[in-house]
Order: sequence, then C-alpha cells, then structure tokens
Amino acid sequence: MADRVTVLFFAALREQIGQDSLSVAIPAGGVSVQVLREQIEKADPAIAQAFAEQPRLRVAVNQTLVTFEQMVNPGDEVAFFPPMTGG
Amino acid sequence: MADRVTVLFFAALREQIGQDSLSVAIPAGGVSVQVLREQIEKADPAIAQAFAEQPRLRVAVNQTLVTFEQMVNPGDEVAFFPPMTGG
Amino acid sequence: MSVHVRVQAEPFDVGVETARLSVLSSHTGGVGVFVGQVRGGHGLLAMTLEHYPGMTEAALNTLAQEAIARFELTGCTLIHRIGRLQVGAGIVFVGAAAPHRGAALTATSFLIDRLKTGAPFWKREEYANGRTQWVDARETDEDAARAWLLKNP
Amino acid sequence: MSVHVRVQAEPFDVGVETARLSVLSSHTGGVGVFVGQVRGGHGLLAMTLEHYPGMTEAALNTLAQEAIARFELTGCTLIHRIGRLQVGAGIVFVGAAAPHRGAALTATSFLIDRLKTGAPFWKREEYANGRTQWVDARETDEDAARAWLLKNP
Repeated sequence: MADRVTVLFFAALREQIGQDSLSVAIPAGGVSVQVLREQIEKADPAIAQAFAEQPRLRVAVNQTLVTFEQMVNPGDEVAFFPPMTGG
Repeated sequence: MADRVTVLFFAALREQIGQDSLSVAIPAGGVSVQVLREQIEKADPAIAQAFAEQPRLRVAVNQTLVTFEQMVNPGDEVAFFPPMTGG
Repeated sequence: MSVHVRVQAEPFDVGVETARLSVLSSHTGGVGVFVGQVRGGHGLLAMTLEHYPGMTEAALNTLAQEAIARFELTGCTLIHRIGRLQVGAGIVFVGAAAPHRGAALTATSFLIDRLKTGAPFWKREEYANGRTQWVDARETDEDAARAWLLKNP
Repeated sequence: MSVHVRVQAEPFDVGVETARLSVLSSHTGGVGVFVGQVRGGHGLLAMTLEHYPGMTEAALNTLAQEAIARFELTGCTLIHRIGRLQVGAGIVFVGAAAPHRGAALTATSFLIDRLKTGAPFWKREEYANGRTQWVDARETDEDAARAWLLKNP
C-alpha cells in the first residue's frame, strides 16, 4: 500500500465536490500542497471546478493554516475550504 | 423674604464644608456663578478653604454642568462638586 | 430604538440586561457590554458611591441619546450602582446593541469613557487600615472622554 | 491568567460566562463582552454553522493566547456555537477581564475581529423562500482582522 494523506473539504467546497474526505496516494518523500492540489484536480473534474470557482481557496495542513508552498508528508491531514466566516 | 437660591455640595466638598446644602439670598435680577461663589466664600471660611483646595471645582445650575460665567436666578439650584469619578 | 437608564443600590443582572438588549430588534447582530467592578489591591476593602439624584439620571440619559445620535444602534443601557460596594462587586453596566459589531463595541467604549467623567458620581475608598479617601479624577479618564470629541463617529 | 474556550451546539449563558470572568481575580476592574447573534432581514430564517473539529478549538486557543500576550488581562473567554441557529439566537460569546477598562474592551474587539476570519467556521443561510446560501467572507471583516497587525497593542 502506497503512502497516503487524508484530504478534507468543508462548507461550499464539500457540497460542490459531493464528498467530505479523500484518501490520496503521494510519494514517500512528500509533495507541496500545490502539487497535491493539481493531482486531485486532475483526478476529479468536480474538484477542479469547485476550486476554480473559489478564488480565495484556503488550505490547512494538520489543522494549521498554511500557504500552497507548504510540504505535505504521508500521514498528514490536508483540508481545503473557503474563507472562514465565523462570529 | 429675599430672593433665594439653593446651593448644594457633594463628595469631598460636602465633607470639608460640613453641610450638604445652603439657602442663599441673591439679587432679584440674578448673579453669575462666580459672584455667588465669592459671596458664599466670604460668608463661610470653611467654604473658602474647601474651594481653594479644589483646583478643578465643577458647578451645575439646575442639574446641568455650566461655566462660572453662567447666570443664576432666584429659585435656581446651584451645585458645587469635585471632578466626577463614576464608572 | 430603546434607551434604558437606571441608578440603583441593588446589584444588576448581566444576563438579564444583555438579553434585554439582544431581543430589542430582529435586526440586531451584536451586543457590546462593559461591566465595571471594584478592583482590589493596596488593602482596599470597599468603595462608597455618592451621586447627585436627578442630575445623575439626566446625565446618563443625555449620554445615551448622544450614543444613539452617533452610532447605528438598536438600543443601549446604562446602569450605575450607588452606596457601599465591596471589592469585586459590580459598579456599572454599559451595553449597546447594533446591527453590526463595530457600532456595538465602539458605542460601548464611548459610553463608559464618557460616563467616567460626565455623570455626577463620586467614589470614596475604604481601606483595611481604617483610612478613607475620595478618588481623584484621573487625567487619563478626562483625556479618554475628550478624545471622543475628535473621533468620527 | 485563565483562558476558557468552548465549541458547542447548546446556547451559552451570558450571565454565567461574564461572572466567570468577573471572579477570576480581585485585581479585575472591568469585563468587556461581545455577543454575536443571528441578524434577521431579507427573509432570513436561520443559519447553520459548520466547523472543522479539532482545528476550531486549536484556532480559538491560539487567538486567546495572542490576546493574553498583547493585552494586560486577567482572563478571556471564547465560546462559539455550531449547528442550526434561528434569527436572534446567540452565535458567539467573547469576553475579556482586565484590571483596566481599556485593555478589557480593546481585547474584546481584537478577539471578535480576529475570530471572524481566523477560525474555521462557515455559515450557510436559510431563507423563507427555501433558498440556502453560503455566506461570503466580507472584505471589511478581513480588513478588520488585518488592521490589528498594525496596531499596538
């Protein structure tokens, strides 16, 4: 079994994509968030469309907000979501 | 009976002067707060001393904060007090 | 638009007073509150709050009307206690309800800053060693009240 | 120094939460509070608050620690509700206790401004005509959060 990360979607993204989580195989040495993003966009047109419609896409790795340059390693939890609207 | 005003003292002034109110005769045409002040200072050394020790003396006529130039007429209520310290 | 002003010896109930502001209008999006209480330290036991009956209520109402003219509010509340209050006791409740949080919180700051030096209350402190002392008006409080003259809103 | 953070479906009790802040220290002179509630209008019936369990609590705790590092506080509280909330219902309770009122009120503003765009909550609106819609992040909210980067404290 390959090295994997868990990918989560929240809010409008979750609804558009039609699922709240994925398990994705990545290289053992890790990839950037940007590379992971392109990988899942290619694998699922619904993801590509949802991301394209969200110009201010946010990402968290292991529950910390990060930039798309951040490295992702096997076992990490990666969440994509729209800008937060609490309070 | 002459025309009169009621003079009130609050807080530290009330304690120093030893009374909380006075009835003071003034001319029927009224006087300024400043003239009233000098009149009651002359009449009672305790008032003169308490006012002298209060460099930021405040005055209200009919329950509205005013300056010492404000005119006071018979029947008015004049209150002297230190700066307010609410809240 | 609703203004609620009270001067009382009894404690106030923060839950009840905040709820009163919350339910004023379905257009309310936020309620700002400030509760002032007797701060301990240096052997302070209690404070006695003296006021000028009649003028106090008028001054608090004027302050509330100023807040309403200045900020987009759905209501505001000013409650001030009088008499002897021990360390930890609530002295003042200030609250403002508004469609948006900015107005609610700025109005709350405005009301407490102005109330400190703009309503006829005076505090006498009572210490464990028996000493009593009238609280001097702080320059910083007068500066905070004056600063609102330059702000907009 | 006490930090109290909760994420919950149940309503919060403003009286209980404010009292919790009031009694933290005898050196507390004031407690600032902000209560956010579902604002009605345009046929809105309710909102559903979604969040990212685990990250939410971490983000709120980080925010509380930032407030404590930045302001002279005796404690602060952040409570955020999740799930379906009708118009008028409380969404968020933010409170800060401090020796002086300035710190209490400024910290309260800081916490709610930062929470709006800095913790993983999302709102879906539900209208009387059956339409539902995810709330867009407002530029003004992002500006308010960023403005604190330039302020001192």
